[in-house]
Amino acid sequence: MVNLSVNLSGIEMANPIIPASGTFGFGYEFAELYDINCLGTFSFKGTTLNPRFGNPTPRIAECEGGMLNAVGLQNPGVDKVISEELPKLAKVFHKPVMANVSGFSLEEYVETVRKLDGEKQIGWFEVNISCPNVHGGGMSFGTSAASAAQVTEAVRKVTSKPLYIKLSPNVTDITEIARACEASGADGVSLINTLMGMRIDLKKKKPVLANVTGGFSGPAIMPVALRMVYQVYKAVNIPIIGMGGISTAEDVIEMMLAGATAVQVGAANLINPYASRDIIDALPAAMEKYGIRSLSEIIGAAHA
Amino acid sequence: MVNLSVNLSGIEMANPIIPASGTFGFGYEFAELYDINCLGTFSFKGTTLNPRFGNPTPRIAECEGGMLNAVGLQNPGVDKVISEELPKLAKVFHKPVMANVSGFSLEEYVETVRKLDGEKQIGWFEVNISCPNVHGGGMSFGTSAASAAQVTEAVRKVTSKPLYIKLSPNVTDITEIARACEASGADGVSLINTLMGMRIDLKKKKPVLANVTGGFSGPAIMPVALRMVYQVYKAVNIPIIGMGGISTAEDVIEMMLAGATAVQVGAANLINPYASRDIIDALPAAMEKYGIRSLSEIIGAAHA
Amino acid sequence: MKQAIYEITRNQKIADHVYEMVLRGDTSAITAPGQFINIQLAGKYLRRPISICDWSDTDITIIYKVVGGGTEQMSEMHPGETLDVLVGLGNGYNTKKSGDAPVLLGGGVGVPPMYGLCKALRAEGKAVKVILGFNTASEVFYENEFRALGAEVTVTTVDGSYGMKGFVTDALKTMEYSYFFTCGPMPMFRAIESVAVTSGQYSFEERMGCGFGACMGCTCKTKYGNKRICKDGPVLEREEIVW
Amino acid sequence: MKQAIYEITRNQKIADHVYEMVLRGDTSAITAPGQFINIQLAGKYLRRPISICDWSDTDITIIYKVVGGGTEQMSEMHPGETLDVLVGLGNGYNTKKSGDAPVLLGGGVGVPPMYGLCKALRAEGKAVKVILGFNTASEVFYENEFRALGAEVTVTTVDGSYGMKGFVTDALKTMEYSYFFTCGPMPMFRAIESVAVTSGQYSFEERMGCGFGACMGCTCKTKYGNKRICKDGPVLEREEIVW
Repeated sequence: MVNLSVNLSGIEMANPIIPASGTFGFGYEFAELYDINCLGTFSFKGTTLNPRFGNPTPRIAECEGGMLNAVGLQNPGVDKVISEELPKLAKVFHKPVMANVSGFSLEEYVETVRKLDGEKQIGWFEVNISCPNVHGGGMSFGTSAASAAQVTEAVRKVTSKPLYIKLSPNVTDITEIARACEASGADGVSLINTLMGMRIDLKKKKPVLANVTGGFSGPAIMPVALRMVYQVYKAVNIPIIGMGGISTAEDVIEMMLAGATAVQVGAANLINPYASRDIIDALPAAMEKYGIRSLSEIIGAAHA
Repeated sequence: MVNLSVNLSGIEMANPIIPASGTFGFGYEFAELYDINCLGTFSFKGTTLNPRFGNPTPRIAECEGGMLNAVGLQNPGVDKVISEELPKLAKVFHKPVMANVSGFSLEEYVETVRKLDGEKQIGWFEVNISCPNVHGGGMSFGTSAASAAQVTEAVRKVTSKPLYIKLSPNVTDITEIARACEASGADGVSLINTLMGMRIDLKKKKPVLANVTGGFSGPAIMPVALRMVYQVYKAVNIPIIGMGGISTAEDVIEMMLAGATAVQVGAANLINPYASRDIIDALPAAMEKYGIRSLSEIIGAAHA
Repeated sequence: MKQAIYEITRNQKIADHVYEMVLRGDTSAITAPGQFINIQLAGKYLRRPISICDWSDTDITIIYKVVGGGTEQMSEMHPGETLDVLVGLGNGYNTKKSGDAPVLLGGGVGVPPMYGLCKALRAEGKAVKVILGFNTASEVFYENEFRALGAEVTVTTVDGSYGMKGFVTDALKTMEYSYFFTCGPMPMFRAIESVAVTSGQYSFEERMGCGFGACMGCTCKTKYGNKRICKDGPVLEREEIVW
Repeated sequence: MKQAIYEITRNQKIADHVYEMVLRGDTSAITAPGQFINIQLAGKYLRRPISICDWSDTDITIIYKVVGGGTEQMSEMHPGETLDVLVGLGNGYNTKKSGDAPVLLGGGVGVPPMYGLCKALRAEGKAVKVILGFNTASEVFYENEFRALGAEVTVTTVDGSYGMKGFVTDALKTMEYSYFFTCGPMPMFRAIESVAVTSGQYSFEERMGCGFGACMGCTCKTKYGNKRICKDGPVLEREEIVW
């Protein structure tokens, strides 16, 4: 028997599979399709202080091995998340959930986390300082070590739950930013958010996305994600949630070898709604194929 | 009749297609397969002051929609390039060639360009400050605006030929670096060099590449390349050579709409040795399909 | 919604650039005309959403136009080959509000969902008028299929090469009807909106990520809040639409 | 080198995880045994280099082992399907230096190129000894095919389940020979290097980018300078190799 469990900042997870924020809503859509309690956990839709419509459409473009999205943090706002989404989720998901939070100012990050902190369903915070699809906030916090540290420090003060900072890959040196988060009290980092990309419509001779640029996800970005997880693993002593194109059980193993304690599955859920469950189901056979008895033993093993 | 010609810093090219440095050697290997005079030009193998063996093998890994390479600037050194490679090339290629130059110090860049500057075959210089596969040089010049400016300024003094600086995508803000090159005398910029990526061998539980990380090229990186060319086009007034995953005539059009005056075809040459020729052959039909009479008219048209 | 493997039992050209494909497999997830399916294609990352034209207990009929690499790939497939498909997506049309004499307006590849809808309305005993709009004669399809359902069919072509010359709205203006249902391009929708004299339902198109409500890629604003075209749509009622 | 489309006329399992495939098409670019072909597969970015086992005016025979996704995909292809292939890559073996009684040592998937080489040497009238090394009986293939060429064949298996128990070098030590040719894994090469008493040629394997000398992805150092395994190799002479 192989052992899939991992411990993420003190919370035991049956397996390291976490559907990524923005690809799994608040879970209940997927709960109609399968019992989502098979998941390690999931990271819910990026939540901001106020309700947001997001960007105009088209918000989606296709590319080789992946897709671009420019949803722009559409969400009902933290109050409705607490009053409507979390109660609906409670009926179908009985594990700690990961709360993904975004903001446009330090104060907004702090206030949103403070409001969510009392919710017993929430096991971890994942603070997104790397959304490439919003202007005047979002990614700009994630592109300098100083501002990443500021957000981490401020949010740290209002929650004692495990705090993960979600990092942008669109930077010269992601290890510098990860170290700043660690030094400012983060319990871990999650990476990578999407690469910033674009497509142009040849017929219209205009960008496909109304937002011009979008976040690039899918299997195509996995080599960049693996490289960054590998680099950050060398640079910090806090756990890493690895993500970026993971679509198979083999991808999970590769990402954990690079240094991830747990992994997020993003775009794959959109292409195959059962992807996260399928990956969990496929893990034991893949582990046996590669001689792995316990997933937690391979974290960072490629560094040896 | 459609018009494929473009003018790149005063030199008229029959078409905008340029096989990228490191994927076309010094041309004569490909000249055995087809008449390479059909090309706009090509950028020859990255040349350094001294001969280099490059990195240990494995130097190649595969990934979704592309490949990683960590060749590490293997080349015979500038003296042999002048005494052996260029004469061999002269027999099979009768157009100005683009000289790709790398270095590990300011002095090396300057000395290599100075030695090549007298060669009449050379039409343009493409100074690579973005090779991700060498240590203590290469990419480190390309990740800060200050050092990019230094290299540009120093090389500018020893050549009056059109000078292009090849930029790294592994940066937070590529427009800042492009502007620094422009301000320091570059005639143009070429982008993007490869994204830095890695793969791990699940059987060996070690990085696939001996160099650990490698440069990621192929269709998978095109959305990132398009985004950066689009951004740089807005930021500078010098021409851009666009590259990153271009494999079809449609890709060429998309890259030119983003702002490229000419394009480089890289990894595609390795998968299909006739790729650059095939793209040139396919351009007229693609142009007609999208109502384009002259390629030079669509440069940056997606910005309108 | 169900995900399953479907076998192609038919795939043939029925008009310029337009193909009819029949897929054999589980159709139990289809609950209303106007729903769509989402097809995975080799080498393409995103699935291709295609509206359902007709369905039985064992088969789904779709009609698609070759507009890009994905649909071109579909057009080259052969009976016996299989496809991974998500079936029963979207809300579909609500026939309950149709009144006794609804009119259906389909434009180009907006025609196919009108067929399943027409069938459903005829089964409910409604007198159905159908207006099918195309650019030119070579693009016309399914006129006889609609007549076989007992509908009163008018075909319009922009260039007048077949049927009535003009747009679907030119035909609509001459008719009496209790309600309308439509699917087609946005300029057609705007024209209908300006001349229609009853309530009705529009089926919208948008670039989608998942097609089942997860990614928020296709959200639009309505008078009653944000709606996901893929899940809360594609059919919206006239009264809720923000133009 | 030539690039062309080849039709699969045969693709069948001949040992555990090992398949023989015959490709019909232009073979004029093949100039020596030990060369390889580079196969494009749907959904894989890099081509798959596979050594040529045998060829005629119209056909190329390759033997491949399923070791990953690419070769697994190949194993699922059927006669009648086609492949885009670069043919006639690499230098191949130089038979001129063989002397009268060369020995050929193939290990596992290093066996196939020995077949075409054996054929060429036999055509030149040489007395050829062949040692084929496998792990176990179920992996053995082509023993009879080599015998049919008139070679003296020894099969070794590591576990002794077929033929002589041990490694190819255990057989080699017992033989007289004028020269050796080999293809197989690195540990086998090192073992041969330590016991071989004549000159010889080794065929190396390396991860390749292009397979035709453009990318410098597979360069190795030799006593006479850098060589590209794909273009200047894969066959190197014993005297030039840097171990």
